[in-house]
Amino acid sequence: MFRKILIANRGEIALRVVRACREMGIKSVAVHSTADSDAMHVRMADEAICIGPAPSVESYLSVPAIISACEISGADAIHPGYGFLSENANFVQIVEDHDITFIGPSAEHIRMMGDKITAKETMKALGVPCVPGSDGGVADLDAARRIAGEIGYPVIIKATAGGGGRGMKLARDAAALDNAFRGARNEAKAAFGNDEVYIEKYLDTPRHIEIQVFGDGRGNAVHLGERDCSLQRRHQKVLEEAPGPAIDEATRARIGAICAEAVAKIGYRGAGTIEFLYENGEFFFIEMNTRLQVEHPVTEAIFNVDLVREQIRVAAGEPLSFTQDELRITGHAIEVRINAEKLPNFSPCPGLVNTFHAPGGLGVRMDSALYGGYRIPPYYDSLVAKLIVHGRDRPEALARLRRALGELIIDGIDTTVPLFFDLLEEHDIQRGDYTIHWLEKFLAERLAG
Amino acid sequence: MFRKILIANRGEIALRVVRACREMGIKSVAVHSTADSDAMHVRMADEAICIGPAPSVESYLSVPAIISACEISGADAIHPGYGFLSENANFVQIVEDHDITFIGPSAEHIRMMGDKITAKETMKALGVPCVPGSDGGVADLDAARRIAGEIGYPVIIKATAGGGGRGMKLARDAAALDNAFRGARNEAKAAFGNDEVYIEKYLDTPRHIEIQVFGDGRGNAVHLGERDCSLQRRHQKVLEEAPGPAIDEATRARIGAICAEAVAKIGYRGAGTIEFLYENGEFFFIEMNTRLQVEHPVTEAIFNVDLVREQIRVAAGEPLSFTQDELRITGHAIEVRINAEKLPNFSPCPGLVNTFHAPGGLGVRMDSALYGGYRIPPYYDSLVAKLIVHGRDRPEALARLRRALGELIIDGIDTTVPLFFDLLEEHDIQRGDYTIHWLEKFLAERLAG
Amino acid sequence: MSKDRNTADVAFIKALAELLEANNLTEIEVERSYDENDSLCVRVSKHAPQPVQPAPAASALPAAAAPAPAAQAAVGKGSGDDPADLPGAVNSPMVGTAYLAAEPGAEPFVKIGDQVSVGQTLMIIEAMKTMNQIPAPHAGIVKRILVEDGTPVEYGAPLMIVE
Amino acid sequence: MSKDRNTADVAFIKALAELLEANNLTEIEVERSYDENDSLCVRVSKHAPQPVQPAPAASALPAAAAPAPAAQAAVGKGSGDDPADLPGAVNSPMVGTAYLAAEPGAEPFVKIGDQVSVGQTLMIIEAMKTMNQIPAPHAGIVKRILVEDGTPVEYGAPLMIVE
Repeated sequence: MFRKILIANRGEIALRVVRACREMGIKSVAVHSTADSDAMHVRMADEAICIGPAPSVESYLSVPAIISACEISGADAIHPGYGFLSENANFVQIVEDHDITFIGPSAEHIRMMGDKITAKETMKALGVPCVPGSDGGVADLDAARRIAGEIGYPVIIKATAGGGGRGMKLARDAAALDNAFRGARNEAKAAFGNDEVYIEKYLDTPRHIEIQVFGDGRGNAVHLGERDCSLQRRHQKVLEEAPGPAIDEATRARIGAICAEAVAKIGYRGAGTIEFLYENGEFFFIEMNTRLQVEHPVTEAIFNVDLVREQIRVAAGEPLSFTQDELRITGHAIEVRINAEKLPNFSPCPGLVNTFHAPGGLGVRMDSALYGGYRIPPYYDSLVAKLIVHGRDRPEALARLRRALGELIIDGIDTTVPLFFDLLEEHDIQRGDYTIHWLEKFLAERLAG
Repeated sequence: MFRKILIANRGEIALRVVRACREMGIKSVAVHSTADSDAMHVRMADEAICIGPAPSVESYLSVPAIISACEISGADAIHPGYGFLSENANFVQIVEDHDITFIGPSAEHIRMMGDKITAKETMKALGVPCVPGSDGGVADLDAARRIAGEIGYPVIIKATAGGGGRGMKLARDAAALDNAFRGARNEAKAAFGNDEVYIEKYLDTPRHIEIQVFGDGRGNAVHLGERDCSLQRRHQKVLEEAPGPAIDEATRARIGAICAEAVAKIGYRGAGTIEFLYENGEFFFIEMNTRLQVEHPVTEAIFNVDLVREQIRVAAGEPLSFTQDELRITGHAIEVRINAEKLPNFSPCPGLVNTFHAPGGLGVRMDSALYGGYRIPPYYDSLVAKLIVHGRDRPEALARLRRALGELIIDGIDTTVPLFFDLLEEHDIQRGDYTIHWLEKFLAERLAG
Repeated sequence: MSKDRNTADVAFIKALAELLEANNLTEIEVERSYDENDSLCVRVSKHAPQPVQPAPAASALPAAAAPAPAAQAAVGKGSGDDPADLPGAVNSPMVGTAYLAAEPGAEPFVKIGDQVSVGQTLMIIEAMKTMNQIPAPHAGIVKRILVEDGTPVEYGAPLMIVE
Repeated sequence: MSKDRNTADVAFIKALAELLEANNLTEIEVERSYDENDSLCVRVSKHAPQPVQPAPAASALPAAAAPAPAAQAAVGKGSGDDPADLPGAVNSPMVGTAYLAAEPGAEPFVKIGDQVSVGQTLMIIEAMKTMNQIPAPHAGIVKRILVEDGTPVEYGAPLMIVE
């Protein structure tokens, strides 16, 4: 096992890793920018090293600074957390070249999943369901008709060279296809000088469902069910839960097994998340995240496992500490992301936290690097706390969430807490009836009203 | 279901009940003495009523004040917490005479278990194993020999009229019986003017094992396994855990079934705890507590149930929300009682808490009525926080306990936290190898050393 | 002359400041009379950047916690400057329901402006179906009656001002 | 006359303000009677630049949390009055290992008392197997060398004082 782990991150996730290290008897090294000298992860770690000035690019994203910090502290492994360098294959390569263990998958797997096209091709070959489409340019209207008929309406026609919504047309049925196809080509030609288009199945009201997987790097892997992360604003997850309200046991077992087999086959090592759009009982692969997710605690809650401990064990060459059979779901868990942002516009709101009081009692977990008297620096992202509740069932978890939010005190700055009180009043949320469009629509209506 | 519950208690347990009420959508009424105007339970409850001056006997123990508070607030039920009036049968009778529901068992059952002799006779008749003995005075040495032979050595001979250790003699074997019997009679005669003595089996190195039971008041009951509460100082529990390190699944199932059947047979309602001494695989009944225990959270952790919610449900006439089959143990939980006491003498240490920072992260629960700036009044007991950790197994729970204790900040007063760091260093604690005498011996040795 | 004095004073105060610093004090206060019309008072202080728990803590908690104020008000205890602290206040010795007259419709025990003697019944507080007479703890004039007939009162709540 | 006094008073208050600053005080209060109809009351105070973290919290947190100070010290950053803030300080532009000479056993780049010119190499910091020359940011005399040969330095850690 490692003697000392350097944590190449900050905030609550750095603290999360420090906690796991503590419990495993491994020394931890915090790195930090000059803006984070007073940060909780710095205070809690066994050692702390200032690696650069406030801007991330010169500190938390600086590969030389982090490798140097590793060398001078004598750390034998690096935990990257999420974000920053966690999915940077070049960084992983450099880490390994310095004979330091990277706590995560191989550079090769990170690279593979970092490229959207390679990722999709790999997953498709591994039997993971992907969004059906033309697999490349569609020559003419006849081909378009044939392909659309095969994959089923609605379909979307997109410019191969495109982006930003230009050269993109929706066809809800065969009657609409001709116009959509011609329109997309014309727009593509005008916008990109290239009229090649491709066709994909269009999903109207999907959910964002992701499967947590774990591989030992030697061909064994398990899945830990799904998380429903459909509640998003501008592609940022806001509230996540597990199990997914729309997923039953058979569905979970089926897609879980596909995902576990896929990552086993490629010899994947460590934690990973395979993200899907889910509609009408079907899963469509979006991407794979080759790291710990922000929302991993909901999975930890319902399976009573420590995913960071497991990451560290597997990186040190130990086998998985659980088999698929031992992984049983108990109850329901919900996480809310509390950001230092002012509603209704979610404008960042750094500053001094006068008082911080965490909620307590049964089924409440708080992951936060806040403390009373801490000044949130303006340089980094606005996530300041994750509140995770666990109950026997979904209604109990929702009631507990409301109760815990009522106890939480973050005084001095604005946070997104009021949003969650509002969400808890919504019938759709209470019934778990939402898609990836629900939150944006809700927020737009509230702004309009 | 109740509309409004009055909580006839203070401190962390009052807060515990407020939290359950919140999650169930029931209004809560805090009562408090003048010394507790700023207490957390007062701040958190929906309503608060001052019922008397600082001394408990004129406030938290004042039946008229509490009944009046119930009447003026319109509460339809009273939760007594633990301690104070929670096991006062007369109070329960008065509450019910005022058409208020007492959240707990009937006055009759409280009275039955409140009297040690009746309790033992009842339990014996219900098939619960008790300390074997002579069941009354032993006429002469021959009778003493016969009885001691039946129950097995060592035995202890006690004055029927006795108390305080006088007229009490231990006989480790048959050879020692004659002297012990005569000595006990002589001492009894001299001390109490009555030489009648009785004989009981003597337990050298027992553990304190208690079984959590729950009845619906209509003849159904379940058990929720055991807690090992052997670590005690002056009969005050200091650290509790579940499952018990010395109890295996078969033993749990056997004693649990006996306890559940016993309380089912008498139609017991609500939460109860049957306390045993446990030695060499045998259980010996001590007493039954007809209320929630301080250490109930360890049971909540491993069964993922909310015992206070269950108490409220059952008191409102609802059935138990779980069957015996549904109650499955997940992992291991430990609670430590953090008292405002100065080591090594455990002298009470009330005062101003400048900073309070609760530990967070996976598997950590904090039940505490502390907050930064709170002044602990000197009038009540010194328990100020309960830290409960839950892990996949006992080693993980122990590691998590150490980690969480390291994060906890209660600045301004002395607490018993350092004791727990010391305990965690002990091999016996690490291996779960301790009896009811272990802690006293450990403390005596440390004071001597 | 004033100039000279100023210089002397500054030197004196400087000495005090250095004393403060050298001895790790937080405050020195001096009153000095040089003669009848010539005196000097100086306070030199240096605060550790600590003492106080920031006020927001105290105020933040109840605000974020519970809608207690309404409930508090309902049981007859006003906020603000507490009449219970006024001289002449008669505070409730128990929690219960206050009655200003012996029975509904009857004359109240006392009215504002009444002269009352020690031990005279001011009102009744019902607790657990028992009517408890509240006697005047001291003689005086009834200046204010702070509870309404039939309303609940907490322990220690101010009932009347008798001065 | 009033003009004169004003001038004198302003000078007096200015002196107090300077005293406050020089002695790190937070407050000076003076009442001065020059004669019966001539008196002056002054209070000069200076509050911490921001609503400071209450000291108990600040001190309680690291104490309860982690034995970080040792680690901090090990990577070459002293506590107390920080040399990094001194005029003439040369602070480390990166995290790495400091070397005072080009190779083991060689003469150090500079010694205490040396006159250095802008751009002259003061030491080397190794980061990721790369030797980075640290140039003097300004000319002057090397007053102090704050790191030992072969020891780790953090970003921003003071390396030398060149004045």
